[in-house]
Amino acid sequence: MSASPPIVEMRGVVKRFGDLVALDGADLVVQEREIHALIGENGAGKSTLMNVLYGLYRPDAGTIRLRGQEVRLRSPRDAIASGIGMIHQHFMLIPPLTVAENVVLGDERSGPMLGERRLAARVRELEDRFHISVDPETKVEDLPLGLQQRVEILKVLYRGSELLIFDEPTAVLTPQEVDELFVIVRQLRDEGKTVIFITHKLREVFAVTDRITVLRDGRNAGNLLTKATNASEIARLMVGRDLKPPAARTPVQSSGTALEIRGLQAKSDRGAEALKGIDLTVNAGEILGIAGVSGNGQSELAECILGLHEPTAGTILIGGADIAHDDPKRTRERGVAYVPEDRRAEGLVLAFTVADNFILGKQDHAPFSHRGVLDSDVISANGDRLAKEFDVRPPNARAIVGNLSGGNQQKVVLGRELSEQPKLIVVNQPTRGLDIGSTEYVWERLLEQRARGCAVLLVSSELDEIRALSDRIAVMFEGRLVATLPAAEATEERLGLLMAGHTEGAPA
Amino acid sequence: MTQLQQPATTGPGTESPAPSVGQLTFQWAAGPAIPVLSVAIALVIGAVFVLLSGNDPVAAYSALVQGAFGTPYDITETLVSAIPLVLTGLAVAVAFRTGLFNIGAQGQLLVGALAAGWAGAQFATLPGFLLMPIVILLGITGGAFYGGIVGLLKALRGVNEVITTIMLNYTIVFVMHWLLQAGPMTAQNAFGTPASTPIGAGARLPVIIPNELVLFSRLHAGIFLAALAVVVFWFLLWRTPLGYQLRAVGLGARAAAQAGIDPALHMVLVMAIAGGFAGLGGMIEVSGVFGRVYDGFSSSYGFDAIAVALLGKNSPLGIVFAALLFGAFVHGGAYMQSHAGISSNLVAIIQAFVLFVIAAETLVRSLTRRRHGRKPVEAIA
Amino acid sequence: MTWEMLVGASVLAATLRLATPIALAALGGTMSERSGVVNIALEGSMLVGCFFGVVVADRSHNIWLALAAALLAGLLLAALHAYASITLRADQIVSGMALNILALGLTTYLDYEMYGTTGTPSDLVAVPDLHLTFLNGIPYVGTAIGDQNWIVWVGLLLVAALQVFLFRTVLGLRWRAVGEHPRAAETVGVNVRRMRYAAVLASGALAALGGAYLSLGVAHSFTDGMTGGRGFIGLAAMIFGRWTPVGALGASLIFGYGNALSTSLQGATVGGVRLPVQLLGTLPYILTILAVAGFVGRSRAPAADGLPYETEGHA
Amino acid sequence: MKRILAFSLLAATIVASCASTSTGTPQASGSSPTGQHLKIGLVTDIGGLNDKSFNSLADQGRQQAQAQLLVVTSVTESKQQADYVPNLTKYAQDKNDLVIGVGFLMQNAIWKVATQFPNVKFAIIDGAPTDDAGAVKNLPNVANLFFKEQEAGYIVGVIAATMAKNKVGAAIHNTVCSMGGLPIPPVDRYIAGYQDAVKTVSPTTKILNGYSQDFVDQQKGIEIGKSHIAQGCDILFQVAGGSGLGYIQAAKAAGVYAIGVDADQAAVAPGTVITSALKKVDVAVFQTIRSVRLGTFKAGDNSFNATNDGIGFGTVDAIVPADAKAAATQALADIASGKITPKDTVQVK
Repeated sequence: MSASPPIVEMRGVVKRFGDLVALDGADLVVQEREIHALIGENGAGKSTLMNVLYGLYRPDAGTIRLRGQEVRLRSPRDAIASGIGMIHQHFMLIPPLTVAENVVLGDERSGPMLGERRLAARVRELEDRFHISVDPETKVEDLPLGLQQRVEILKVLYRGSELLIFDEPTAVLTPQEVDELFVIVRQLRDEGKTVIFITHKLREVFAVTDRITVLRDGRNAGNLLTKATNASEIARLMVGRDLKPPAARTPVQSSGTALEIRGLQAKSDRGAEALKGIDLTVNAGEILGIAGVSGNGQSELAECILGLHEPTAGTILIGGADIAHDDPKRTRERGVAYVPEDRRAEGLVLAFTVADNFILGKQDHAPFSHRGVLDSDVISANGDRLAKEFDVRPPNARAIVGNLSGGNQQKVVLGRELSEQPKLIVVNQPTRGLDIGSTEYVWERLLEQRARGCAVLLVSSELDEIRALSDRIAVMFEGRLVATLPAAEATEERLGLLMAGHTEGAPA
Repeated sequence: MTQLQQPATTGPGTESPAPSVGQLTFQWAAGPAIPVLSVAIALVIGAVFVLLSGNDPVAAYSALVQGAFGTPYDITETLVSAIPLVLTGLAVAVAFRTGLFNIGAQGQLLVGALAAGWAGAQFATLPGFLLMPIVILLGITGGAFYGGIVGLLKALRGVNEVITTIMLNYTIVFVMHWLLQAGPMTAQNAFGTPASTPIGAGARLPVIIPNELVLFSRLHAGIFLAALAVVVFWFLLWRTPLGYQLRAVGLGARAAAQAGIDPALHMVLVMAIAGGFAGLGGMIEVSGVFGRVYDGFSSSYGFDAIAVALLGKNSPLGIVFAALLFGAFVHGGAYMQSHAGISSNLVAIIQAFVLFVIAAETLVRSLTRRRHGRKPVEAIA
Repeated sequence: MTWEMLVGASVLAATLRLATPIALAALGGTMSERSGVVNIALEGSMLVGCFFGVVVADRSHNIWLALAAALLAGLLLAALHAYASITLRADQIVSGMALNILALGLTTYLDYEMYGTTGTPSDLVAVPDLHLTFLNGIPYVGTAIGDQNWIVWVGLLLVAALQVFLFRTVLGLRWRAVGEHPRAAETVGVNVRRMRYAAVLASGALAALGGAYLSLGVAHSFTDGMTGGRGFIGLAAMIFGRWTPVGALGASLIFGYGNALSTSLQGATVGGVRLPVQLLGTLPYILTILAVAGFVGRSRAPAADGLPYETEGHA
Repeated sequence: MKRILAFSLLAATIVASCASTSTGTPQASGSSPTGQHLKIGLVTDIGGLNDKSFNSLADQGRQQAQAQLLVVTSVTESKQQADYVPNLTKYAQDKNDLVIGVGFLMQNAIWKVATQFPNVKFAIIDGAPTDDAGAVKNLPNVANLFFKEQEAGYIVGVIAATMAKNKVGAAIHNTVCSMGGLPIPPVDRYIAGYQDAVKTVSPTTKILNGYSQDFVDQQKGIEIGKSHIAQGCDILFQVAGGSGLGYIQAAKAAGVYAIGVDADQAAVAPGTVITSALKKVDVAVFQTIRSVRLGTFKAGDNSFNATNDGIGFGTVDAIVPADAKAAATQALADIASGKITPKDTVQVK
């Protein structure tokens, strides 16, 4: 390996955003034909470092060498020309365009006219070569997230990249999809490509990578050979401390049905059958996990309960009353809380202050308003109290929520939703994109609610999360609940098969 | 259930928030320094135009200022010009706050004026304490009705409010021609000025400055209504749950929806409220200035209002200042023409540059923000 | 009221004539917003197009120079908008409003200075009508399209060409990509800023062609504010047409038809009652509202429409 | 400002003694060279100076007075109807000797301001002071300058009817037409006189009328014009300001004839515009200013009509036959002598 210079050698990279130092002299050395993990908590500087390598950010200091040659990457164009490709965490895809159009965009190689059919053929060829399958003529907005990621990979391969950067690629994938991704990644290495794999999930590091660089606070915290290390060592390097063991579950304390759904059907926004007859119950003091690949109807289920989505048939009973056709306001009046999937668009009004977000939905009744007038003293006192109670940082209720980190934004959502002793909480992907610390925090809070006797419907595509929190686990596939298991019987393998629609012969 | 204008997102992340039509979130809270600077820059650019036209900029501007504020009479006239702009400015701003672009203040003002003018003439014999509330109420209701149509079409049929407001502005112009030229409201008066029957004395807003103080001042009690409207605007938006809901819908429609705030309902509400402000403006012009509805009496209040709202950053005080500035341009501009011989169209050019520099102010703002280190939200991961 | 008044060949001919300036403005709006820049200065671009086209026609007596001047004027106004909204990342609505006011003030001012007492000269060179003599014998069609102005045909061609351009060419793909997701476009090497500049400039020139149609093709003169809000109606047609050239044309035709009816129905009676001429004037507007509410409903703007874009590298 | 004043003074002194030759204006010989300079203010209505119609004509009258009489004048354009009162008031406050308001839209405004400034003279074009209730209240300091538009309309109607009847040139369909901006009285009086003449001179001639619903939009005028021409009309009389220019353009494009309005519009389209119905606002303004100068200012109604050259017809194109022109001249004389009284309400709508 020492014979040829490393394909990437970044030394002493510094990047500042105003007063914030995102990278503080970070190094990264990647050898050719290896799968290299770049690991660290959120905010450690992983993405910033990769954006520097990809030409999106210009470093304030430091050097970049590619195969020994010092380069200055001024734009993604430079990076692409140097054989670097990036599979972005937030897909850089254009929803109304087709797969083929997305793949070739910017490098169409077809003269002035597009020639859709020719493009499609060219993309198919590429797919065959790398064993990646997705219909080139479908619009990206009609694809599930797992397939959208393949489009991202195709984009990079189409440009002949030698070095592929995967930025948190598994966040939105099912276990099966993750496995398929790993197959693809290994195939890429075998075809001679080099892969940088950004993640904060230790399991993935051990499953697929050859070598590891750990970042913490914009600096290198360790460079390791995957074979020669273990999970706790990496975790310690990442977090700078030992991790707490997952909270132990106490048995279900109370009984009584909090939510009962019978024969629920609904169409998706595009008019497809999204829910094809859902039956489930959630008891007080119980967490029911809904596992499944995104896009199998989980979001519609959650939204139907809340009243954001109109069911076409079926009943949703809370306290004996059918709320299937109630609007969110009336549903919430029955003690239903909701932690939505996309906290930035759905959970929060980003331009509002923390205090104002804490009263969203509660603004029109006491104690926050009296006779149609807001009580600003109560609102700000409430803001200070909840910000403290839910550990929002900075602990300033007058801060604009859009400026907070993802974890703190989620704390604001939780603070609002959990502070009024709800009877049922519908939670959708509560820890997506959060770092380990914030994830721990969210989990603790949910378990606290359960302990209080609240029913929790937890929708998540993170199996770790489902298994760590749920008392029972229901698996959703194509608009149906294909199985409901006690948590103890739900092995990762079994859940994975169920999520992929294999209901028969699933090993217990 | 409700259609939202939020862009569709692919993965879990979305574009970092950026100001858009619906999200003019900036406020005068940052202080009036930048708008004042913008006006100054615009005046300098305007001066170049005056020079190019072969005139003396100093003479032009001193005439402009003198015309607008030179005598107590001029000051009261500048205020009279500003009053309708305050009301229509509020009408544009309140809709902006809920994420809607209300180009329709013009039409809403006219409907309010027609409704008020009709009531004022129909019940002309009623005493003021009865008639005035009726006229005010009808003005507001008329505007609210016309604005409400826009909200309803948006809520029920998803029709973009820009289309409806533009079309309704034109529609009312022709309806007004009919009503006042050959229709049910047409007055039988000498030489056929197209106008409605005069409103009763009880529907007139009295002049509030006695002749002993300012001779012949027209400044009428409408200024109190305008001031009240500004307070109502502020109170509504920042001190009531409804205002909170309107702002929440404007800044995050989906978040509002899941919290039980129905965006469609609030779009209807806010357009009716906007129309109410504009309609009150129309009523004030009829009751305070004209005493009847003249055909085409407002050629541009509703359009200037967009500039006023934008210049005033959709904030109550900002709108008042912007309306005063535009009122000064209107009244002072006439004097500039008669005394400095400078075309009144140069005033329009200067107004344009004021707005343009205000728009470009975002640059100044973003530069200062960058320096204070507000990092891009997605920069860290 | 007769069928002739509703669907006669001359009504169709008038529809085309009245729709053309709207369609050109809508086309301009479509091109700009497809790239993600809201351009409400279309009205202003039209108006300066009207005016400077006439000025150069008067000075040069060369119709090509006059047309070029019209387009250039619209383009320059749009360039100001592009600079404000792309480079300065200014609020696009505010900038557009400002430029509309500027265009009106400037043209009115210059018109008075240059042609104040006399009006624009009567012997202006003009864009001629295209007489399709071979259609003369054909009933209906001959009247409907046989004597339309050249710019009407150019406008129709542009609709087709731009439809193909946006949806069938490489550049069109990038154009739309920039309007939907500028970051994504930039990460694959598309120059967002350059694309948006091109789009805004093109929109100004297209709107100005609509202006030139009015002053050089139709009126053969200039009067203050002669665009009469057509730029705004074009904006509505763009939205109604779902941000596609063909859709914009369709919307403009509906509007133009309403306008043609308000002429052809003058003097008509319904059930013995004469239609008040003033109310006929509302036809195009009400027809448009009904059309939008009736069979189009909601339409989706390009996702990044109106959002200033910040190139990452400068962060 | 001073520069402008100084220049106009100089110009006024030089020109004041010269005899005027333009537009048949009576000579300014009556002005006293030793008198004080009078201050005159002119307020346009919302049409503005650029309307190429009565505001523009009024301003020409003002400029002519500035050039020929010992007066200092200025003009203010009104941007909104609400500006009329302050614009008139400012001139009165600034001690102008005469303040002229242009247009019937200012009737109430002139009443308001003139009652407040009884020592300032006012004049209003196309109207009379009208109180808040809409009643005409003549004031001792206000001159009401009226025009008999129907007389001007009648005279050009005689030309149109004669040509249509005799099928002169392109006028072969025996059909004449007119277009107003909106059906409001000052517009309709022109059209009424025009139609009255056609019915009188050539009862068989078909008459069409329409409205562009606008005073600015040229394309709307063109569309009405095309529609009229398609119905056989070959003499088009416009009463619609800027929109009317489009009506003339439609005639020009089709090779038929048009008749201008207010000002002499022969230059708009030579060969197309066969004549114009004149409403000599410039003359009225000039004469009113002069009457103040001479001390002959007459409050109350001042009618400008056929008898005092207040209305008339403009340049007659070569295509118009001598008999038509003679008939028009005769009609003018007959109206002046009272033999003919043109109708003032529209018959063919």
